[in-house]
Amino acid sequence: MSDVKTNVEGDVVRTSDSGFDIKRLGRWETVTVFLLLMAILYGATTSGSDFLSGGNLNSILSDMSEIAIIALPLTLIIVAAEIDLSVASVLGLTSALMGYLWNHGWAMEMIIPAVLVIGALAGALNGVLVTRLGLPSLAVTIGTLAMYRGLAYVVLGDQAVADFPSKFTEWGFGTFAGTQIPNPFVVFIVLAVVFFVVLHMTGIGRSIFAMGANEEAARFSGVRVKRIKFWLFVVTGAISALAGVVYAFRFASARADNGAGLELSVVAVVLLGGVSIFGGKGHLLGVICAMLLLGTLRNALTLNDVSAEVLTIVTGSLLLLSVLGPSVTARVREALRRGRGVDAPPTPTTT
Amino acid sequence: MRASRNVSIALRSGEVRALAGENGAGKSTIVRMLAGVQRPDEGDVLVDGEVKAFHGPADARDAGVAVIYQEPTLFPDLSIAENVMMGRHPLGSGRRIDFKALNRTVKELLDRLGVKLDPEQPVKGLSIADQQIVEIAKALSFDARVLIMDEPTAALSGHEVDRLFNVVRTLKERGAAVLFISHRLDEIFTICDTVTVLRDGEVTHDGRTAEMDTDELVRRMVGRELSNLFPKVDAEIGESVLQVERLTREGVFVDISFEVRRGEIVALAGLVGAGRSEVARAIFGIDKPDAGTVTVDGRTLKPGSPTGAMKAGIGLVPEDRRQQGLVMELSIERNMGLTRLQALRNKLGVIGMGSEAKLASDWATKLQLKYHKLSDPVGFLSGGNQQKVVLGKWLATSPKVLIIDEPTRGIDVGTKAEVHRLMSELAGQGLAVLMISSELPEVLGMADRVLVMHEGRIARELSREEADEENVVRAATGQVAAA
Amino acid sequence: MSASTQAAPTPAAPRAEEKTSWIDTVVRAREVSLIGVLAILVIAVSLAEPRFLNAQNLRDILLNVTIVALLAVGQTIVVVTRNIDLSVGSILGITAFATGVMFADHNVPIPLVFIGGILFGACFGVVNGVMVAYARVPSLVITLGTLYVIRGIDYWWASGRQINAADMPDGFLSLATQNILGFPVLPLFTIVAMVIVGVVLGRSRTGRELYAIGSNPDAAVLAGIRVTRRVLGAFVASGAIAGLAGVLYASRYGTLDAVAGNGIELFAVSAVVVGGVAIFGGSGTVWGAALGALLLATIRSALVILQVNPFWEQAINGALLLLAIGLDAYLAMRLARELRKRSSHRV
Amino acid sequence: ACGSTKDDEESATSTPAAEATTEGAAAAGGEIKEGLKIAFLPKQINNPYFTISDKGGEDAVKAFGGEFKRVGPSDTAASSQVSYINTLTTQKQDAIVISANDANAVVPALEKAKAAGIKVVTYDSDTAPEGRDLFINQAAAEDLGRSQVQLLAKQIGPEGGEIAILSATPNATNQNTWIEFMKDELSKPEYSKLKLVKTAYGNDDDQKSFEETQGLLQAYPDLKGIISPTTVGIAAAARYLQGSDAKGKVKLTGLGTPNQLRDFVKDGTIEGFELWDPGKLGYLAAYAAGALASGVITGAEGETFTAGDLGERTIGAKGEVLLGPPTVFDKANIDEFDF
Ligand SMILES: Nc1ncnc2c1ncn2[C@@H]1O[C@H](COP(=O)(O)OP(=O)(O)OP(=O)(O)O)[C@@H](O)[C@H]1O
Ligand SMILES: Nc1ncnc2c1ncn2[C@@H]1O[C@H](COP(=O)(O)OP(=O)(O)OP(=O)(O)O)[C@@H](O)[C@H]1O
Ligand SMILES: [Mg+2]
Ligand SMILES: [Mg+2]
Repeated sequence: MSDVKTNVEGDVVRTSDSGFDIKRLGRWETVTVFLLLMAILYGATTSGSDFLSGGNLNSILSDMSEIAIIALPLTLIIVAAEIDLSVASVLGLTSALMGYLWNHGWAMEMIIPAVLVIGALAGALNGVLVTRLGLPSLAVTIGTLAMYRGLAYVVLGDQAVADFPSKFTEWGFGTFAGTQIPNPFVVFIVLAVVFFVVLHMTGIGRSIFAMGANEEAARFSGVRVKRIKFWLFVVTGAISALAGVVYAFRFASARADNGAGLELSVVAVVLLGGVSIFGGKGHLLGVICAMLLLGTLRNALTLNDVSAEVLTIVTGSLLLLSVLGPSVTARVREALRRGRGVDAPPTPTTT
Repeated sequence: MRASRNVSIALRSGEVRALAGENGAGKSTIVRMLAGVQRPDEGDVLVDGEVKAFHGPADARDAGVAVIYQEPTLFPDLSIAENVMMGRHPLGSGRRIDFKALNRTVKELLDRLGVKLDPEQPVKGLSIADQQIVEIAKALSFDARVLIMDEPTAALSGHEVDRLFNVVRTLKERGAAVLFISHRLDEIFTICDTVTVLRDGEVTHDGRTAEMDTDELVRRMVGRELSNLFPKVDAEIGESVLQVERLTREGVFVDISFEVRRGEIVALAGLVGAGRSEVARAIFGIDKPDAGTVTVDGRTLKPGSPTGAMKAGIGLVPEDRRQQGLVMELSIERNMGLTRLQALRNKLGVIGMGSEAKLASDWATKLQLKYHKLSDPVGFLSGGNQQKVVLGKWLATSPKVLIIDEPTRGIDVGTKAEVHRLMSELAGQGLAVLMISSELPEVLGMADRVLVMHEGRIARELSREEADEENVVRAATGQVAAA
Repeated sequence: MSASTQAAPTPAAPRAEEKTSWIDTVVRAREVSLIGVLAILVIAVSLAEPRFLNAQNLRDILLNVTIVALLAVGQTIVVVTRNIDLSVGSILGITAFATGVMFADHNVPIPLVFIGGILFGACFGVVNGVMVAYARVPSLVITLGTLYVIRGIDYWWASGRQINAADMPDGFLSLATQNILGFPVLPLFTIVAMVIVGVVLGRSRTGRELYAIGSNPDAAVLAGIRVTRRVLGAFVASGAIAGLAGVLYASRYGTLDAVAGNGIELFAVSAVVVGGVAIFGGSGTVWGAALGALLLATIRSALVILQVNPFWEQAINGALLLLAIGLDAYLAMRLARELRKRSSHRV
Repeated sequence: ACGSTKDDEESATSTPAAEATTEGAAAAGGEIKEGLKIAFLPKQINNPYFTISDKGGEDAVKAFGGEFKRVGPSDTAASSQVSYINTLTTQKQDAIVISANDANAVVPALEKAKAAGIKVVTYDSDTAPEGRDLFINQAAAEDLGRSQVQLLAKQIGPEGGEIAILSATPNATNQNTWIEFMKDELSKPEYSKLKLVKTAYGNDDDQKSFEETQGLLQAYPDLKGIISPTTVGIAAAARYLQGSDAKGKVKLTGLGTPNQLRDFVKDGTIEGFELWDPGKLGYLAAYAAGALASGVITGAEGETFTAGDLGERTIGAKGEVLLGPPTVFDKANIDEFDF
């Protein structure tokens, strides 16, 4: 004789990180902003005048230029639940091409558009493989990561091209109209506005969030998933190429190994900005804060002669914090809310 | 907000108890608590009189409670056999899994259910119906003392339901206690001895099914008199809007040709697996057909382009709400806005502040949506209310043709009636409606014309007058040559 | 009566059987096709350059693949659970250095060094696992983070120190050079690890549960699988294997500083991908992963022996990786269409 | 071609060099000041070679009572040094002693530093002249390049044969210049029997270098000798040869540190290799920096300064100071060195 009785007062599970929850996102942004202020405070107090000097501000910003620029399109890609690890290699390839074309007597005014197109094509290849063949972008871009870097060496081999016209290189490390803002960073600011509008205020942006969260449902709502994804990769390629140009000018040098390994820092910045690696969640402001945070912190630490290895550790820890922070606080709140620790519904962990 | 309050349910061995209630009444929530997935804030679950604190599904299972959840919970990459016996594989020498034995056991189970499925076949690519069957096999494999089924029949068609009921009866004879949830009231009366009615998380009635009839049950669930379940008003039928010609997709359906006129509701009936959803998908451009054309108002659509179909004025309310209908993580308003992105742009080309919220709240009121905040993830809503959001987001596009696949799958009588009223209203306003449904009463009650599909072909076309249960069933089971 | 019919033959039946037979071939096909590609490659290259087949070269290929293949095996455990471990390169690096330190500063006996190395690696695995499994955060981010942190700790610890072959016992170094019946010793470690993991994943309940978790995490919870514990376990295993790889690295390359194994995680992941382990979990085998590693290593060695311009090597490597996964996807697509056409005979 | 092309750059580039020479005119004298802030910025902070050389630098700075400090990236990427240069500039160091990862990438930053009154000395690996005041040259690139060929030729013997080069990264400035001179040396009639078949790149990565060596031996079965002008490369190559049956048959020489290669020299894998004393290099660089920062010298050709134990040193053409000829290490002398 089996007999099951229930007498229950059930409260509904609120999956704490379900959905594009403004409040929670806001929370994480405020955290990054807070951390940023902390970093500045730290820098200011430990090495005051040096840190606050205009020249230093300048070097903070210019150090981040390429990372910041590439982080913009990559944010969109990751919100769309894809990833592009080949960005740094595209950067390398394009600056190598600049050197090559320059050596072959091209005019810089011709070279720049040319390499931007090449970058777009590189992105297009990623896009085709991901959208047409339906390959996982992680795998694809690991492949192109190797291939584009390889092509950079094919193009320029062991040469370093360093005789770019001074009017360009001077722009590269010059500052904007008397301010201490480096020219490359101005490029970033302009792009940032554009990308912000696109991601957060237009239909394309809405579609990107939707397909990031549930591609099939987006398709059933008439969102041109494949097309948008394809163009996201193209844009990312082109912007990475732009970053390549900036890089070549900023360092007055084109080499096949330009920007090697940069991709990890860029991904780190985007994720640190609170963008979900599963797609469908994120905010560009968060990413920008994260970028400034990373730059400021690294600078403040180097000013205090903290060694490179510790910097690596700091970068990593920040990244861990960026995901642990929200999740842990959420679960603590959950536990407090319902006196007895209830297992919150599992959030799938995906690659 | 509470999903269920102070509920007491007693399951006696050898008894099948129905748990009835509107969408969002709290049925699934109770199931989740009985299954140990969700911990009640107060109260306990007692098995054989003693209090059991379930810390997880495993505990519930060990206490002899087997559960079929509302949504299939299967492992697509693994074989049917492994899905059924996960974590309980028979072990051979050296604690290694004995796959032969595994497949044998599961084969027997499936035979008991009378379905011909290969245990070694991966669950990937099974139809919703077959997935549901695997779920049932899994629950049965426990020889549980308590079997809880949350809308197991939602995706099943007649004969599969009958098989399921036979199994339930044998279990019942063996002294198991069964809790059965369904929105198909006739099923409740067919299989259940007692019924607990739930409204807004509270028990409003607890009695024997023998002592009540459908109307009373409905009244207790909805809390009000419910007029006609199929309020079909005859709209005057206009010129043809949607023409489908010789549409073919190898292996799924073959030259499907029909038309739908203004103000007309055409039903696509047939057995699960007949390929009706696939026809819908092909018309809307989700899948590219191998041959044939779709024409709306004389404009032939570019195959395989949902955007094109939308522009032409087609809307599709898909069969699988959670996967295809909605982006569960996004808010109600974002989901509503998704089909109107172009229209929501202001002159600057950006989406104006709150324009989505406005759109959403308009439709929410029109459809009497039960919601907390429009900025809540749509996943917080119960099945029925989710369906309303899907309807809303398509009606917002003011389509010429609306394709609705399983309009009331997993939706309670109250909402069902509303949805039906809405459909005939829309038809009345000159909308052409193509309805796919596995529920015969719905088909007969709502359709002006019935197209019956059998194994990928249109077996027969029936006018409202000729359409009766027998004709449809015979056509659906291939007992008539294509008309 | 609610729905539309009485007893009727379910259309599923015939379809179902065809599906099975096909699916089976696909599943098996993966390893088979890898072996095929490998064979073609070897034949083609040795026709162009017979020396490719000489004992020394084959032994070298085996030795080169040893470490990446080992990492790939570990990576497979994690990837089937729908996770990824990018920190293996750093774990390998720091363990390799630890190995050096154990010999150079404390002259620990060789067997203990192996145990020590594995445990050392496992510790980092625990760190990853706890964060991923308990805090329930994406492993890609977590292990990207630990990739930095562990490497940083490594730099910090080594701080410019280099441990040379001279500081390590010959018995240990000779593992990399000696052969048993003409077969190099080092790869044996990988093979043993591969077989163990292979059997566990394929034929044990725990193993199958890992696949289940990767296939549908939510369902895994409902099925009463101890997801947290299993995922944690997977990361510990991957860490331990990376640790073992670190020890082997030390014995093979002799010179140890903080950059050992930098970026090797990408090779491991590539191998896994080429080996047909689904990045989104739920399917794939260690055999595939190991074959993938072997294929990539053979390609690299072929490029060298065919005297390809070094500047071209990397580009070709990348292109081939793309080709591999592209071809695989293409075949899968073709097969899906086949399936449909097949079932159409029924219609 | 429209706009700015390479051709119309040629003319422009010459100008900075011109200034460089003119400013040198004002000769100065005197002693190195106390308490100078001198910062060392190696290619890679955790590269053993630089650990040694910068140790030398530290000793020197202590000797003339300055403040020593050592910062640097942990990767060899061209750009990563720049942010360090910027911070050092911000910190208003008196002199920066740098070994450049990229001869050009660091120049703009260094020019900023110089503009801020900071003296810049390069060691081990030079930058473009406008980037620095002095370059401390471990050994004239020419000597190094040629002497390594001579060394190998001697080991291989008159009958000659195929040889290969195992370099660092394809972009390593000094390796590439040395290799140029090697090729030039090889073109001489007396080496007509030596045939350079391939230049492989081990990227100063132990594993890569090891496998590249492997590749060389597989691809060129009758290879007679390998030159590896990088400490990482030669060690890896030696270890591979030691384990393979090519040991002793294939001669190996190049640049390496005695501690690294002692065993290989003793067991005959390597007959002889060469290197300067990195410690002395750092030592000299530090003194040069001190002298510059105290205005003892300006960096003009012909000026002299005393570099502690190394005694009087003179600034040569193009602002270079030479450390002296490299030492050749072999069985006979290797035990006399410890670095
Ligand atoms: N994760 C959640 N967060 C917040 N509210 C929820 C959540 N899940 C369910 N609810 C709410 O709890 C109530 C009960 O939900 P439940 O799924 O039990 O209803 P139901 O009776 O199963 O409905 P249906 O018949 O459609 O399945 C509904 O109002 C629903 O909106
Ligand atoms: N029993 C089955 N076994 C295997 N595959 C099936 C089965 N039933 C359906 N399918 C797959 O799904 C396709 C159509 O099934 P589906 O159930 O979507 O059709 P339907 O008529 O829309 O049924 P419903 O809409 O009631 O689910 C078939 O062509 C087949 O690919
Ligand atoms: Mg429910
Ligand atoms: Mg269907």
